[in-house]
Amino acid sequence: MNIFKYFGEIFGAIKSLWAGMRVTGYYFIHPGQIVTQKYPENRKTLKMTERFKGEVIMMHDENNQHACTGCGICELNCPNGSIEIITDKITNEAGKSIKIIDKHIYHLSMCTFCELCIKTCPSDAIGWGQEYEHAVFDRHKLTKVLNHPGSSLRKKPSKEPNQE
Amino acid sequence: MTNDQLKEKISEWVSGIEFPENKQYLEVLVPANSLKKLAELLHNTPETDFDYLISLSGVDYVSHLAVVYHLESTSHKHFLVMKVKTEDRENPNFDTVNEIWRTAEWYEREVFDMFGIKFNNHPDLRRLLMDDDWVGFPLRKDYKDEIKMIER
Amino acid sequence: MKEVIQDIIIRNSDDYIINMGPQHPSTHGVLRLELSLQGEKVKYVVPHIGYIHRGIEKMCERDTYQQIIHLTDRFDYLSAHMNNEAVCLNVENALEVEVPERVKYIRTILDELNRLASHQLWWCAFGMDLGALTTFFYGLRDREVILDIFEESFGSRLLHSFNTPGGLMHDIHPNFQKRTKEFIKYFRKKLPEYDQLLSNNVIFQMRTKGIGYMSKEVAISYGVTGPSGRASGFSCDVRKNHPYSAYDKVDFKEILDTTGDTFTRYKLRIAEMWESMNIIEQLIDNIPEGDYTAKMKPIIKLPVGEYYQRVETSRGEMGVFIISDGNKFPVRVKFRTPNFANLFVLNKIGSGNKIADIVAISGSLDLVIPDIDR
Amino acid sequence: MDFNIYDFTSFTKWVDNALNSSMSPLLAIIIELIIIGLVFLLFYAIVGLLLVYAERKVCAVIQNRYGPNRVGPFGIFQTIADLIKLLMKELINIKHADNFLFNLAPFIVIIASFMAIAALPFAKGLQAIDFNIGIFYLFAVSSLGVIGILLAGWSSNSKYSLIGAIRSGAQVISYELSVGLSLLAIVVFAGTMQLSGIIESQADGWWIIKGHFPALVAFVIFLIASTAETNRGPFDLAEAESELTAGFHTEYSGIKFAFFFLAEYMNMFIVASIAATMFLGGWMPFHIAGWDGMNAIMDYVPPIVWFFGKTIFVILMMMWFKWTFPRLRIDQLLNLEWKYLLPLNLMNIVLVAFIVLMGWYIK
Repeated sequence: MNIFKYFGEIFGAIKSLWAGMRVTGYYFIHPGQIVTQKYPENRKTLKMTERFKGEVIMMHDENNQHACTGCGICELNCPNGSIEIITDKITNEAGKSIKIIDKHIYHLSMCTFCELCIKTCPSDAIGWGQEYEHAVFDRHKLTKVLNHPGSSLRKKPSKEPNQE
Repeated sequence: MTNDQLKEKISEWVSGIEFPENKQYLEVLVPANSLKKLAELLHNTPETDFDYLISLSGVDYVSHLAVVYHLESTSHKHFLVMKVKTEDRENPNFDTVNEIWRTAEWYEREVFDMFGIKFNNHPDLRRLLMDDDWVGFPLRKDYKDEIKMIER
Repeated sequence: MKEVIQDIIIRNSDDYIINMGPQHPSTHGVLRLELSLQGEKVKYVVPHIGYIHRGIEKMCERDTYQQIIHLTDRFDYLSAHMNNEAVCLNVENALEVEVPERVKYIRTILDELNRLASHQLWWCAFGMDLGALTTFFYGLRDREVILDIFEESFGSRLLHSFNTPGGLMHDIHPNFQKRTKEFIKYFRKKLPEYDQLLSNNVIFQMRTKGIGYMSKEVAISYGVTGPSGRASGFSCDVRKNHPYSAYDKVDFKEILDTTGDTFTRYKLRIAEMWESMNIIEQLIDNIPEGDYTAKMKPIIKLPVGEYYQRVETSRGEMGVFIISDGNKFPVRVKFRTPNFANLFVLNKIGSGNKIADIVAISGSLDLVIPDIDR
Repeated sequence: MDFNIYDFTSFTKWVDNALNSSMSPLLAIIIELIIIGLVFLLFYAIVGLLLVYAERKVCAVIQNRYGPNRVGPFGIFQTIADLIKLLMKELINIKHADNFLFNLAPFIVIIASFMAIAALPFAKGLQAIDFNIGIFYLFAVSSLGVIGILLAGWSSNSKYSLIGAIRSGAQVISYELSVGLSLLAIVVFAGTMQLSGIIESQADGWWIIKGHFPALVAFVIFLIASTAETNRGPFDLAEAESELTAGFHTEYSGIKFAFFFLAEYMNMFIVASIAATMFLGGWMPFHIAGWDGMNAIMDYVPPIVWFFGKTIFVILMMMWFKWTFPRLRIDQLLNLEWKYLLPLNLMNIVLVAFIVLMGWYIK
């Protein structure tokens, strides 16, 4: 074996090792480069983006009214069966029997966040919530009823008077 | 080679070949007994040179079971869909092509696992994805599992 | 007559067998490798798969085409966007729908961003397989920037079912272009560090050079695609050979090498990261205005027939084979996933090496186990 | 009592006299042994805990992380919490394992590292026993631990453990040579094997400066070889995490695992302090012959600070190695030793002998 090649190899090796050590050494003496976030402490400042898929929620306005008509399209479109809609029949003031939702049940544990329910909802009643802390001790708590108790269907702004 | 030339070539080699209609690619329906012969010829002839088996899938058409081979030539860049089918649901079997395209070994094991199609002369025909003691062939249309499958 | 490539495993009762996995730090998931040892030397490797088999192909038979999309995320979770795209392109081609140009551009950019993120995670995991634990954190640090961009536009970081037959779920976020450009600028500075830390390191080169040699014939015969196949000289880049989306509008080169050892597979992926950044830079400023989705019927029914579509994911060629009988549910959906074929070659290129090399080789094949088991 | 932070000789003499004057010499010796044993036990535990904490913090900063920061300010009680956790964990007994050897192995490992502390000179006069072959003793004792590792691997009836243990055996046996030969260079320079003598010989400058090139080569080789001997850093093949899950201690749990863990860090401390003693002058302050003013300033810093400062420097070097480099393969590890380190070392010894003969080192 060529003696120069032998020592050349050793010096080449030391040089390449030193290049690696420079990288790690640089970060060692620059603690300002730390990118970790301290999670529970920064909870107040932690803002999710507006499109963040935390969970499916039903939007309610200040009168505790929602837009869900109970048509069941979201239930049909859900690939995992994580939405169940229980409807009820009531008679309204005009004496007509109409269908309203009783419970919009959402199984968070089965949801894969594919967004098909929200995308296909004809009345834009459901949307994404920003909640990201979903851990619970009991899995039954992951089954949620989306319509708030006592809520009712929002009346559509009627278009008939304008037409007439 | 263009599709027409391929058609001509293939029908020269093997008799009883059908060319079903396919919008995208040239499709060949091979009789089961000449599958191996055609596969070898396709792979070894320099003009065709189908050296790359992209995918091998089993299909249950209810009326019959089939195996679909998607082939491509890395040198000529032409594409061929080779299909072989059997109506025997109890004991379907075809010749293996794993010596021609090595990647077929696992694909054939998967097809055996899912459809129960046996491949003659396969070196290691065991279940691949399911447990060894699994009963039934899950991807067949007549497979029923009341507990694990949700019907829609 | 071409030469016959064979690797025959002969089992003896007195083999010294160790099982690597299903729970093992270096198999990146639930893969079991049955290794037969002779001292430190490995006589043969038998991979056992199926530990995370979820029957997605069966599930697809009861799903509509829109519903299939979210299942494809779960194969190769690191190239979720490409998997989605494979199904979408297949459905669009079958229906002969013309997708808006804007969608094509955005899809291409997202493909490449996803490829970058995937290669970064592969880089950190590969370093960790070889014992350089620091690489893991550097890779994840840079990947986080991409994931933040994804989160802003898609709402999720990893499994974003952002594609839908005909287009996209939403338009991209207004900040998307700006942040992507910032990321490219940032990552162009950080990528040379990867080389200094790992690629040029003499120990790393000793560990990977000349290990796990795969010839071009073996790569083709075993169907090894993606960077692993291209490192052996198998020109299998679907982006170049069968361009889809906006790949025919960008100028990029398919990176090929013929050495075919573990180090080449490594180098090729690093080179692909540079190339991906080039592609993104060409497209990011030229996204045309327009709709983010084509007009589609709410219930998609494919015409009767059989359709096959290939895309290039970060690990190789992904194929979707759909058989339709005109109904809203497909008769059969077969996914040709790249890692399935890539894993099978492990015995061929791995046997005869040391245990530590098996870890290096399987790391260089960049295996994602859910992609194998489907 | 005459307590002096710069010289512990009078303090230890005073303790000895006080004990001897109040009881029989035999009893005094026994009590002295017990005191030293307890002090070292405490020292061992504290150093072990601090090193675990230091390693976690150092690697965290290298990796752009914070590291432990939950238990106590800056997470300083993290290792104590870990220790409590390990103490309370179940000791799992392995079926078909050789139970006696399985339980014995962690003790051998920990005793081997414990014995080495006895000869370490922490400061002037602060040394439990000053052998006239001190360096030989340290070298011999620090390599005993491999017996424990071999036993652990063999007795746990696990294939991963066995492979790890055999690797460790091959590794330690070959790297012993390099450690010994690189220390020999300093022994040749100093002309004595007594640790106090070696330190005294560095009163006018440390050997790494006085011995210039060959001493530097010996230092680098010692760093590499001792990292390998302690199964650390790029040489942690015995517990190669990504290959053998945890190597020889795969099957251990609870306090028995903690023993291995503690012994690993203690071994690191011991080799670092040997390096500090032999190459960097031990507790001897930084002196340059002739520069009396500066030497006097340096003397103001207590020797014990010098000793720990140098040791921590070497430990930091070893941590830096570990968190930068990928792991070697077993054959490359042996190649490195037999093809590179050993020939270089032998050449270096010849060079040292020549330099000492001609008196070409810096006086």
